[in-house]
Amino acid sequence: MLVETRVRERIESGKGITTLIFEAPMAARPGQFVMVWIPGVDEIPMSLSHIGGHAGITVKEVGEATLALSNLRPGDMVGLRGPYGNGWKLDAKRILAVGGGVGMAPIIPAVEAVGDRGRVDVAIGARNAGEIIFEERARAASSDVRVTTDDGSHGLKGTVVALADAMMKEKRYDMVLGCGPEVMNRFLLKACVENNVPCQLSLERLMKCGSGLCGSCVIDGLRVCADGPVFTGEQVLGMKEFGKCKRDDAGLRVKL
Amino acid sequence: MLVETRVRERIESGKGITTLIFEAPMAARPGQFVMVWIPGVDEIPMSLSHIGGHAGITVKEVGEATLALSNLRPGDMVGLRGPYGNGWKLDAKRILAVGGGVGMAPIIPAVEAVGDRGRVDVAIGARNAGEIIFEERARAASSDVRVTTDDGSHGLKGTVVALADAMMKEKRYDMVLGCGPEVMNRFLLKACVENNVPCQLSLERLMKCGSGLCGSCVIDGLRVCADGPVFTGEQVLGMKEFGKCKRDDAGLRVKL
Amino acid sequence: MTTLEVDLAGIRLRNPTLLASGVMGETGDSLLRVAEAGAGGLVTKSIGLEPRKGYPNPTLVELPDGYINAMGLPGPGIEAFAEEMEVAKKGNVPIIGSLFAAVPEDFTTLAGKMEDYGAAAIELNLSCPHAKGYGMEVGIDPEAVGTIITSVKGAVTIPVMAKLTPNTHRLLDVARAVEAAGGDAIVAINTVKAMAISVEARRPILYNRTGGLSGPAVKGVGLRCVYELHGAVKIPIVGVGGIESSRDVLEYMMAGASAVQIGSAVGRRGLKVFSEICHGLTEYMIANKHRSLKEIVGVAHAR
Amino acid sequence: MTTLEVDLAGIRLRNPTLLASGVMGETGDSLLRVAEAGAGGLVTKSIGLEPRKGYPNPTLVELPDGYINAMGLPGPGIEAFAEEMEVAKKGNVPIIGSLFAAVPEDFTTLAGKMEDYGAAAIELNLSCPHAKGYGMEVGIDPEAVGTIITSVKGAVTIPVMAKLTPNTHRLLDVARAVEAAGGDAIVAINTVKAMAISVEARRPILYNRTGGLSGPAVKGVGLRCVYELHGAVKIPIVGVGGIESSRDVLEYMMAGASAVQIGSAVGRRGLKVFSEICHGLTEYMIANKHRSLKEIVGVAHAR
Ligand SMILES: Cc1cc2nc3c(=O)[nH]c(=O)nc-3n(C[C@H](O)[C@H](O)[C@H](O)COP(=O)(O)OP(=O)(O)OC[C@H]3O[C@@H](n4cnc5c(N)ncnc54)[C@H](O)[C@@H]3O)c2cc1C
Ligand SMILES: Cc1cc2nc3c(=O)[nH]c(=O)nc-3n(C[C@H](O)[C@H](O)[C@H](O)COP(=O)(O)OP(=O)(O)OC[C@H]3O[C@@H](n4cnc5c(N)ncnc54)[C@H](O)[C@@H]3O)c2cc1C
Ligand SMILES: Cc1cc2nc3c(=O)[nH]c(=O)nc-3n(C[C@H](O)[C@H](O)[C@H](O)COP(=O)(O)O)c2cc1C
Ligand SMILES: Cc1cc2nc3c(=O)[nH]c(=O)nc-3n(C[C@H](O)[C@H](O)[C@H](O)COP(=O)(O)O)c2cc1C
Ligand code: FES
Ligand code: FES
Repeated sequence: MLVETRVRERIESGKGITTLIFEAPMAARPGQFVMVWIPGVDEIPMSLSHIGGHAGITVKEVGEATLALSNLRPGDMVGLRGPYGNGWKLDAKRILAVGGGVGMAPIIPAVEAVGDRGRVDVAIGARNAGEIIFEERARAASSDVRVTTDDGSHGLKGTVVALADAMMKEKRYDMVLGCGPEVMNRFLLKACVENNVPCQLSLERLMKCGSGLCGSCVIDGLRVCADGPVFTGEQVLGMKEFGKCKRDDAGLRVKL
Repeated sequence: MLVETRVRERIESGKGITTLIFEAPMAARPGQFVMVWIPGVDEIPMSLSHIGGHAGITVKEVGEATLALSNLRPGDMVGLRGPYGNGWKLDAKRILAVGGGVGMAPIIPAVEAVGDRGRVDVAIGARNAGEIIFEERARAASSDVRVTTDDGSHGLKGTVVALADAMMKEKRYDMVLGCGPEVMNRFLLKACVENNVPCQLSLERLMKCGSGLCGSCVIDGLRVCADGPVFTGEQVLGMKEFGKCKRDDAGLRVKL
Repeated sequence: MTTLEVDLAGIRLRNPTLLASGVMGETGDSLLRVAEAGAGGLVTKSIGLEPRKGYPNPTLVELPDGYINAMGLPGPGIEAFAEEMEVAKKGNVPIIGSLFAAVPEDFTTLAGKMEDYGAAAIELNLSCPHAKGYGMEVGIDPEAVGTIITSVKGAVTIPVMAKLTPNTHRLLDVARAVEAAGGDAIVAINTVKAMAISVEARRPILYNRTGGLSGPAVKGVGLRCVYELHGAVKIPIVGVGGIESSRDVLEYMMAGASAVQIGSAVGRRGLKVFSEICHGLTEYMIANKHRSLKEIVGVAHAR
Repeated sequence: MTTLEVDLAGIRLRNPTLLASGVMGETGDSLLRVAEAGAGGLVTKSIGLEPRKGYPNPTLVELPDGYINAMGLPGPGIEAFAEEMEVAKKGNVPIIGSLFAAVPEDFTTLAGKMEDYGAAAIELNLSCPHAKGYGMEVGIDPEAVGTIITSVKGAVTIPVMAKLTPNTHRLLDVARAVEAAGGDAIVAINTVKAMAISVEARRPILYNRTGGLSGPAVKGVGLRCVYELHGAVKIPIVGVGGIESSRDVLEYMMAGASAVQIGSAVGRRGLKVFSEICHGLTEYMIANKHRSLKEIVGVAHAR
């Protein structure tokens, strides 16, 4: 059901990364997403970076729709439908949450939902300092938050996967949550397998209906919108298409 | 919404008066009714004489549909929709419930719902002993149950309105509930006015939709199905058509 | 002060919510009650030449999101309807006389009487999906419809509206024929032809087997018809189908409706639906600084 | 043992529930998954000659009782669909290739390829309400439909089914044309043309403005069409529209459907809908001592 709502607050969370808080509330589980309609432009999937009281999303400018979203101002109207998808399972005892760039958007509500600073550690990575988001929210909810940037402009220099790998070797975790570009997810999965830690990864594919009908978002036979976006490491290991190819608007295979 | 159900129990409650208990439960207020579909025959309104656990109705044979209903046997199928209508208001302190013939059907759940033997008295009337129904249920729920028949074959000889009038003169009531043939309702209303006791009367008119749409059941502008079937004495006093005329299938006025 | 007044083919309505035909529209007193409940105008039950009993029960199926009905056009006939009109007129809102017939001459006769009784306009039911020989059986043929409109227009001085069916791919052709023949407004939609089956009884539930679907289930269909009609004809459009809230009314008006009708919601929401909708409309107008509802009619067509 | 097996125009289905076209039907893996979830057969997304992106988003509106969609027939085109069929066939259930085209020759080309790919039957989409030049724009004309069926029948040896639209008063004429031209089955219904409007945005929500209504909202319309079709043609009928439970399937079969398709429920109820329905059907057959579902097809027509 489409909820017509307005932008209540606009926060520049990083370079080219904008958080929009809406008037409408949204009861959702961490890791779920909404389809965001920008009238006259497009309707695209966005993870909920804020849930409960007011729905919020955090958008990185990559094309026409994300640019239009980023340029919205308080009072501007959007349509939201959802929440869709399964969300994270958070019942593990010691969790490591790993977010790459705007991949922190679905990660941060999970970190906050754990509700115990000692039970969840966070590894945040991005290309540079400007693209590190939600570090403070993470520090408020976790007692071990570490940051990397590709260029070393903030935190450690290196990739977030290398950081996560080191943390897995240093401490004992029984679950890793990961979200970022597919290449990051791929290496994170590899590291988890090597360290023998189960993981959940939030994946992305082209979405049209968002409701499990059209099949445009499938990876192998699994619909990212309805069967995901969060998949277990085992599920992802079984995916022939993961890290290799995706489908375009016509359903044709495109190399990643 | 149509509930397809089956007859669970068939009880001969009186001469030409049959109670059918159905498999389906029905959460309803006393005084509400259902539309009963007898496949291949008709769909007619019937007060709920039993509510809660299993829905039950009590039907008097007067024509084709009531005959078909009366002949149903356990296992036979009917469709029920409802409950419809407003039901009785039972918040008065001392209630006199007056049922004429099968008019006891919507009265008896009200008597039972009062839940205090001392708060509700019952006057039951019919043409003869065979048509007196629910006397035992009434005695179980009220400490003052009196009976009249036109021919004196059971209880006092006389009309139930005369009995109710006498009871109103003998005791103090602050509400009368009445249901019976329209002529009985008319005289009962008169008696209540004379004795200065407020009343509620359950009325009948030809029903098609049962849902407040078609307008076939109107008395003046009031829909018996949606605005009634229970009306206050004041409402009934304001009705030009009450006791005088009704509408036929074509909406034409017919004298009563 | 905010006003909800609208003009519909020259008729001034205190608000855009009309009672739809077939709902509480058979007797004068019930029409009067709907006026008192706040409706901006009343459409009568579709009236024919003779009294008709309609179909035996079941005539209505209740669904989670609407109804399927096959009443079979019961009604007292045009002669007896005179006294009902007398009573209904006390409501002091315009009354639109809905009529059904099989041939142009009968429509003409009926329309003349309705005008005599004081109807503010005529609505021709060219769209009932379940009465043999009437309604949609004539309403899908642009030529036949044109002839009916021409005849009726020749017989009365009040506006003549045509109520059309969505059960055809020729809706716009029929509407253009109405406009070309001088019709004053299009009313859309009547019910969508449908059916309900009882698994236990192994038979259709309605006596007439098929009936017409109404209520929220058909709102999207009505909106689509009104939107398409707005692009196809210049005469005003009255939107009907699944309206239960002020938001529904706004959607219909944005799609192109100058006024709306409300049927099933009278059963599903009760008579208070008229005043609740008007309240919501007023709030919307104040919040959006509109002086007249006319300002929003058809705005969904702009790009 | 109770069996849910049915025969549809010579195709044996392990149960009467087919996946409807357009839902999870664009890729081989997703079709395979629906087979694994328990569907008796699979209908592919409607495939055309060339790859098509479909319409930009929004392409779907969610309603309490259904969806309105205007995907715009996206798809990889018939050439690229070969590899998807290879994968889908691993599900070991019959695959019905749905096709869309504007002219008979293109339908013929497409059907020939689908047969080569191993489709058990062809379903001609003569009914999509929202793709310009395709679907219902050709599917409302009995003559044009007859020509298409004749051509396709001449080009393939597998059964050819025609999927028809409820958005016309000529449904039965079109169905009779299908039968006369040698068509093997009728599939009904495709979606009902509809629209949704956003009051805040003051515009239609769908990019394409209009779309097709599906889900429980249209069940009564689908039942009516199947019931009427059963009285009009002798070839088997496949019922589609709003099916979410075994009771819905029974209603469709009693109305005259030999098999059914399930679309929206995959979104609303999840893939488990196939196995849940089959479970319910088995229970019904045991309780009512049926040996074959054939025994209930059309029973609602008896009086
Ligand atoms: C479940 C889910 C949750 C998401 N959450 C967020 C979020 O919280 N914040 C955020 O900024 N983005 C998120 N995205 C990605 C976002 O939806 C896309 O970036 C957006 O659709 C791009 O639209 P556009 O018109 O701006 O770019 P386009 O012009 O469509 O494309 C620009 C570039 O982005 C790529 N792209 C387009 N769509 C997608 C897609 N769905 N997935 C991956 N790459 C795509 C294109 O290939 C191209 O390289 C999410 C995607 C999914 C599926
Ligand atoms: C709200 C309501 C509750 C009712 N509750 C009961 C009940 O609990 N038990 C019961 O036995 N009956 C009840 N009735 C009356 C019952 O519905 C009718 O007796 C029945 O519809 C008659 O149908 P028939 O085909 O058997 O008779 P018909 O052949 O239709 O008519 C036989 C006779 O009954 C009269 N009649 C028909 N319909 C009605 C009607 N709706 N109201 C009054 N008279 C009618 C006819 O004028 C005729 O004289 C109720 C009616 C209403 C409106
Ligand atoms: C019980 C019932 C009776 C109706 N009778 C008529 C009628 O006599 N003439 C007519 O033109 N439309 C009739 N209709 C159709 C309504 O006027 C209206 O077009 C339709 O129900 C859609 O609007 P809604 O969804 O608000 O009900 C009837 C509808 C219902 C539910
Ligand atoms: C998202 C979506 C896409 C569809 N695409 C097609 C299609 O490509 N071809 C077709 O014949 N029908 C298509 N349909 C119609 C369905 O096959 C089906 O006829 C209709 O949705 C009614 O069934 P349902 O209520 O079970 O969904 C589509 C329906 C939906 C919801
Ligand atoms: S976006 Fe349509 S199935 Fe996932
Ligand atoms: S029976 Fe239809 S309004 Fe009461």
